[in-house]
Amino acid sequence: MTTTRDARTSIGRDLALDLYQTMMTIRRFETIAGELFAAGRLPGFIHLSIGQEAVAAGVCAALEDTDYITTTHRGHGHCIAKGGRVTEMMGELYGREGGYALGRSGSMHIADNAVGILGANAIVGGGIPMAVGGALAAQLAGHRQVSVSFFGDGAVAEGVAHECLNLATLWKLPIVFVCEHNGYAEMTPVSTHLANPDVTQLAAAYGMNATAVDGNDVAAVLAVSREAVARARNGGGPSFVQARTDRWRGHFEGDPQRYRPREEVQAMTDRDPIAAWRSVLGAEHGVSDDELDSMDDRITAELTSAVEKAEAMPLSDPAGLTRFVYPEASR
Amino acid sequence: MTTTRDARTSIGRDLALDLYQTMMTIRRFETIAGELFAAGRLPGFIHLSIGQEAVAAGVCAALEDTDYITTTHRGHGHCIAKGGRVTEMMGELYGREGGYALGRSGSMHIADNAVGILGANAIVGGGIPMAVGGALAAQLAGHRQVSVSFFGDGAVAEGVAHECLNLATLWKLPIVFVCEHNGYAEMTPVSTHLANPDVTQLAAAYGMNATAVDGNDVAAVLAVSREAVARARNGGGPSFVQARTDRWRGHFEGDPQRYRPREEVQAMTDRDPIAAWRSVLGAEHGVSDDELDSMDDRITAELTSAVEKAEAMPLSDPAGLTRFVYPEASR
Amino acid sequence: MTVTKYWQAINQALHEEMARDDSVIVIGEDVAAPGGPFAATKGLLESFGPDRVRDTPISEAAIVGAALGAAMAGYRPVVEVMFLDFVTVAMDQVVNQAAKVSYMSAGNFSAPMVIRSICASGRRTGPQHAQNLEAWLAHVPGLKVVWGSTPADAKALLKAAIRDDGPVYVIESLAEWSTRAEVAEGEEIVPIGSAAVRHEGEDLTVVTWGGAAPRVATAVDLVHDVSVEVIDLRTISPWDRETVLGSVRKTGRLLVVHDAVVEFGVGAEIAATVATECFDQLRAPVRRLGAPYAPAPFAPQLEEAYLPHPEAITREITRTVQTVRNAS
Amino acid sequence: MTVTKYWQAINQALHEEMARDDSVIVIGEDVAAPGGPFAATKGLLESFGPDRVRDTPISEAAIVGAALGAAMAGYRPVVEVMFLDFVTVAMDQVVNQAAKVSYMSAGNFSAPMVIRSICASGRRTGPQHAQNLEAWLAHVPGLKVVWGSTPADAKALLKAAIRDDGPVYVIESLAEWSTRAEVAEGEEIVPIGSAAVRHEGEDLTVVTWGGAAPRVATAVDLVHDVSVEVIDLRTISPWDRETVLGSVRKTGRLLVVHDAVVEFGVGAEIAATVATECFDQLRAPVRRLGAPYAPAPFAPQLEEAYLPHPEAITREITRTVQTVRNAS
Ligand SMILES: Cc1ncc(C[n+]2csc(CCOP(=O)(O)OP(=O)(O)O)c2C)c(N)n1
Ligand SMILES: Cc1ncc(C[n+]2csc(CCOP(=O)(O)OP(=O)(O)O)c2C)c(N)n1
Ligand SMILES: [Mg+2]
Ligand SMILES: [Mg+2]
Repeated sequence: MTTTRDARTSIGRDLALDLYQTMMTIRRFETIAGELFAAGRLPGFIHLSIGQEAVAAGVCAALEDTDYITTTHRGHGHCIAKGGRVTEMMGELYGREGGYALGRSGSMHIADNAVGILGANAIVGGGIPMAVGGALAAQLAGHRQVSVSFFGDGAVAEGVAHECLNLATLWKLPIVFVCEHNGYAEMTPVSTHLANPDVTQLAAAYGMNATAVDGNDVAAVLAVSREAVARARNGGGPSFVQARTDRWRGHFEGDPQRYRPREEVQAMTDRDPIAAWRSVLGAEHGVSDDELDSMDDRITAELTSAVEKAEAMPLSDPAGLTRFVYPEASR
Repeated sequence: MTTTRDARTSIGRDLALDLYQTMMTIRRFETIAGELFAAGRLPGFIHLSIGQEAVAAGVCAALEDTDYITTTHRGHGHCIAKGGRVTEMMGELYGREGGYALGRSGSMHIADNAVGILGANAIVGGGIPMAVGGALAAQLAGHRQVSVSFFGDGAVAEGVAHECLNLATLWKLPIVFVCEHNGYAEMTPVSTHLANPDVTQLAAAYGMNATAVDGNDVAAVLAVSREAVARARNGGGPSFVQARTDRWRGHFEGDPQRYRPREEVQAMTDRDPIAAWRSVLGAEHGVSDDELDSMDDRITAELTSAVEKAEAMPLSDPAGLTRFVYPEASR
Repeated sequence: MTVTKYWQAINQALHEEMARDDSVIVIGEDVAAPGGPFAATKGLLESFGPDRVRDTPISEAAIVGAALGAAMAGYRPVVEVMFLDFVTVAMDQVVNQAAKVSYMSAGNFSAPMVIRSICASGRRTGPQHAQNLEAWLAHVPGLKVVWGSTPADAKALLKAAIRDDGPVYVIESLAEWSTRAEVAEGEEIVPIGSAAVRHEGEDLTVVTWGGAAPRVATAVDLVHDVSVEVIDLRTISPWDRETVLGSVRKTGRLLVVHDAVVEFGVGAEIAATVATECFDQLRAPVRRLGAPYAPAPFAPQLEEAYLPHPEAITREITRTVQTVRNAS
Repeated sequence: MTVTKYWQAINQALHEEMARDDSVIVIGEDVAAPGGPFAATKGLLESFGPDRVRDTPISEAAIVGAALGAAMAGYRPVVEVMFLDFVTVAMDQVVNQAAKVSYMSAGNFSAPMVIRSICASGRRTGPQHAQNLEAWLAHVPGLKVVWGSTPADAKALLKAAIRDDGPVYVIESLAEWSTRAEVAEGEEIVPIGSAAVRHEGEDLTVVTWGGAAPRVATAVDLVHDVSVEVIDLRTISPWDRETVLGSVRKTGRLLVVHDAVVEFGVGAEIAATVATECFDQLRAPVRRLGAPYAPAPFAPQLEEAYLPHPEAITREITRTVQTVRNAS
């Protein structure tokens, strides 16, 4: 494991603030989404990644706009960190015409070609091969782009994940597999769903570099990601990053969480990646609480505005129900 | 790796002869089937395991009739070694009413409840979960039965194989995964289809005992199988056996094998598991060549008779085409 | 008879069958300790213990296949594949393996197993969680497919499925999850293959099932000038041809209503069969109403427009009855 | 025009499209060094190199998904899923992912990719290698499905599929693998969605495709007293409604012949549509001929009885034409 101290030293003040901003944007976006959902304003199911923000922020800080990611049902954070636009995201959560997918797809299917988000995915493991394909395209094009697939510990039990580890290693593809290991697959703890909860051992068996990192330490995540991304860009093939982190909320909003004691969640908040990073910003970069508070306020304002814009968007138009079933224009 | 010498000492003369008989029955069965196929007497495709007989014989010698196996498109050997009846098998290859499945299924789907053959399978990897289910039933029933799944190196790239390794380890199921590693998936060499050709490393990562063995050494195969089977029977959970062996023939009969040099196959015959065991029988058990030759003759006679019986069987009756789509009787 | 919610009826069926028959086991994601992602398996772990009620990894292919192997070896597994959309990762095990075991072994083995999945149409779950894939399953010889639209049927069909000696796919409607209705305690079994006539009528036969059935019921209540016979198929394969054909022979008109995409849906089989078998009795063209040719959309106003809603159904009923045969 | 075998026509299409467009890549099991399990990809590796032509592990879900990702990122992958039966292990990637990418992203992404599979009906490959699963694929919005029954169509449809901007499933008949016929060199493209009228006639329209088409042709040659119009669908989804409906409006009779199991097969969609749209013109009930409700059997005499053979087709043609409408 990369130690936090090593990791931090390579992070300047601006980047440190960026990481904070990303994490806080995710936190606020999801907190607001959770409130809206509880208030009955968002349809369907939503899955929040509150507590896991350091993984999204740390990994994506190592990426360029032209790099690809795929993510999961719990993907808001990754999309925000990769440059997804919060207004269109919010619009999509609302199911509005101004949403990313004109309301067709909802929270679990955010995609944005402009910033390399190949898509969130509602099928566990379903997005991993797509990321492999992004990496294949990058390799073929010689663009030195990198592809990242985010998935959970639960997804490791889906066979397709292993097919992808094998294929990516065989073809030396520029990909980083990021297992966001929060110890749960829905309501089932990892001890019940993975025979070996240390997924790096499974990945390493294919012959790829596999590293475990504290997923609540954004500097550490960034450090391992940079290493993995550099390896990929330089033709060194795939890497695997296991980021142990915490899902503070239920599997979906509304999940009564009878399967775990309240204290478990309490203990998680003591490992809050954002609070920890706030201290680092203060202690190592001399960022004042005031500065951070006003950044928080700006973020809140931006998200409040996103919500307002989303609420003002027209409802998705049923007249367009069958648009885009087939692609409309040729490339 | 268990050394051959250790392995051999635990094998008495009768068992040694049994192993020979099993291997030779497989060899002759398949040689005859290959000839019949070349002569246009067998429909469809057939896949021969000539060269791989020691795996089937060695593993199944460690099993009881009540134990389960599943196997693959290349499964004649496993079925014979597990006690499948050669006449019904031959009848099935012919597509006759007296075949195991009344001609419905052909070479790739031999099954026999009486001796625990849950089935050969034409879908790569498709039989592995079924073997897991056999092991689950055994565990539930407390019968101390063991389930064995035979599959190839190619099947290791199918995701479902990994799902099964994880599940079996989690549930401590009485199962032995036997990877018959002949270095090819159809026409594709293992270097092109597995990132890590040593599959024991993949299996061990789940936390199960995984052993590589010389799959052309029947004594060695028996020894590791006995160990694995004993572990399973005693509640010790799953094991993985990788048996390196050689596919002497093409992927299917008629495969022109342009993808490999003739010398490669030549070299394989120098590692003939049957010839090697014949020497052991002579040197260590004092079995004479005459004795073995007459055993060979008896085997040939039995198989010739199986072919005659199969040829005499009526063609499958189209009137029964839709029988058994649903099970006919309740259990 | 007690008033029971749809999910509770399912839960009762599982409790009763597990109590009745030791060989029934339940496996799936979150089915044991959490009591099911939507509570359908609540209390089973407590009642029947961790051997017979097992939480699994997210490995649908392996768990369906493991259920199959256990079924071949004498058990009666009920495996949950949470949402019907997820069967796509286990399709080989369902179709190539479980459905064919009896046939491929000429009856030497059978696969008395049940696969349960939720269809979440109408719950705003989006394109990968709201597919109505019953047509695929019905096209597979050897696989029976049932879908109860009421608590009583959900229970009775599940019990029948568990007792069937072959593989049965049981679909359940998330949209009906909390619907309450009278459900028999104990031994009510709906034989697989028998439809229910929900409403008798003379002018038109409406055939429906699953998620669309409650909306058809609403629609029929809104229609006053047409005498509608409503048939809830309940079993999609093998479907109850006698009941449907008998009804259309009487009414002379057929409308099939389902939530799946119209094209190549189950409605096509029913409409085509009726068109052939009732050719001389048909007074109007067979009609089908279902989802348009598009994935299931997420937004409420889109999903409302996507699924056949009561107004669309009444409109189609009227339209079908008003069509008159032109000279031929 | 040169006389070319079916598999060579496929091979030519791949060669020509790869030469024409650098973004076309080919991946699959045994497709590169071995030149394809049945030679369809012969010479591609030599001509276009190991980057663009890749042998894969036996990981259908991963390779279909990888093709999808590459398509989204600007390539035009052609991925081979050897036998159609094997799509069952990649169904999620085909259906939930590739088919929905355009819709789910409201056109922000598209998936210009081709999946090729052999259907081995009639080649004695048994229950897990001889399924006709086109009905499943056709039921998936966003996925186009084509199946050429002649060398020329196999080639032209594959070329059209490669140039299509969405995912196209291309099915190929192993039973026709060595059939020879005239094939255009170069730019012959069959537009997706256009059927071919193989034989003009007045009394009856026979709609067929894929593996059944050659047997229908044989059957029609045996029929002398009936004037049969034969339509080879070529594209199963979206199917050519105009051509079929136009023909039935003329003939007044429809028989659909396919190799898939009749129940819930593609024939149901065509028969149901015709029954609705041509209600006033139909002189006889729509009929369907296909495999009985059973998995594909192995033994030659069983498979012969299972698939619609020419005698059964002629019998059904006669039967359809002889049916007269009773008073209604
Ligand atoms: C193929 C499939 N099976 C099951 C589900 C239902 N499901 C959604 S999320 C989830 C748990 C995923 O766990 P993990 O991968 O650890 O991600 P996390 O939710 O913890 O972020 C499950 C089982 C699904 N969406 N797709
Ligand atoms: C799901 C699936 N994909 C592909 C095939 C085609 N196929 C049949 S055997 C085979 C190679 C299997 O290799 P391996 O597992 O090593 O077994 P071997 O033939 O060497 O015994 C392939 C690709 C198949 N039958 N099923
Ligand atoms: Mg998790
Ligand atoms: Mg092999």
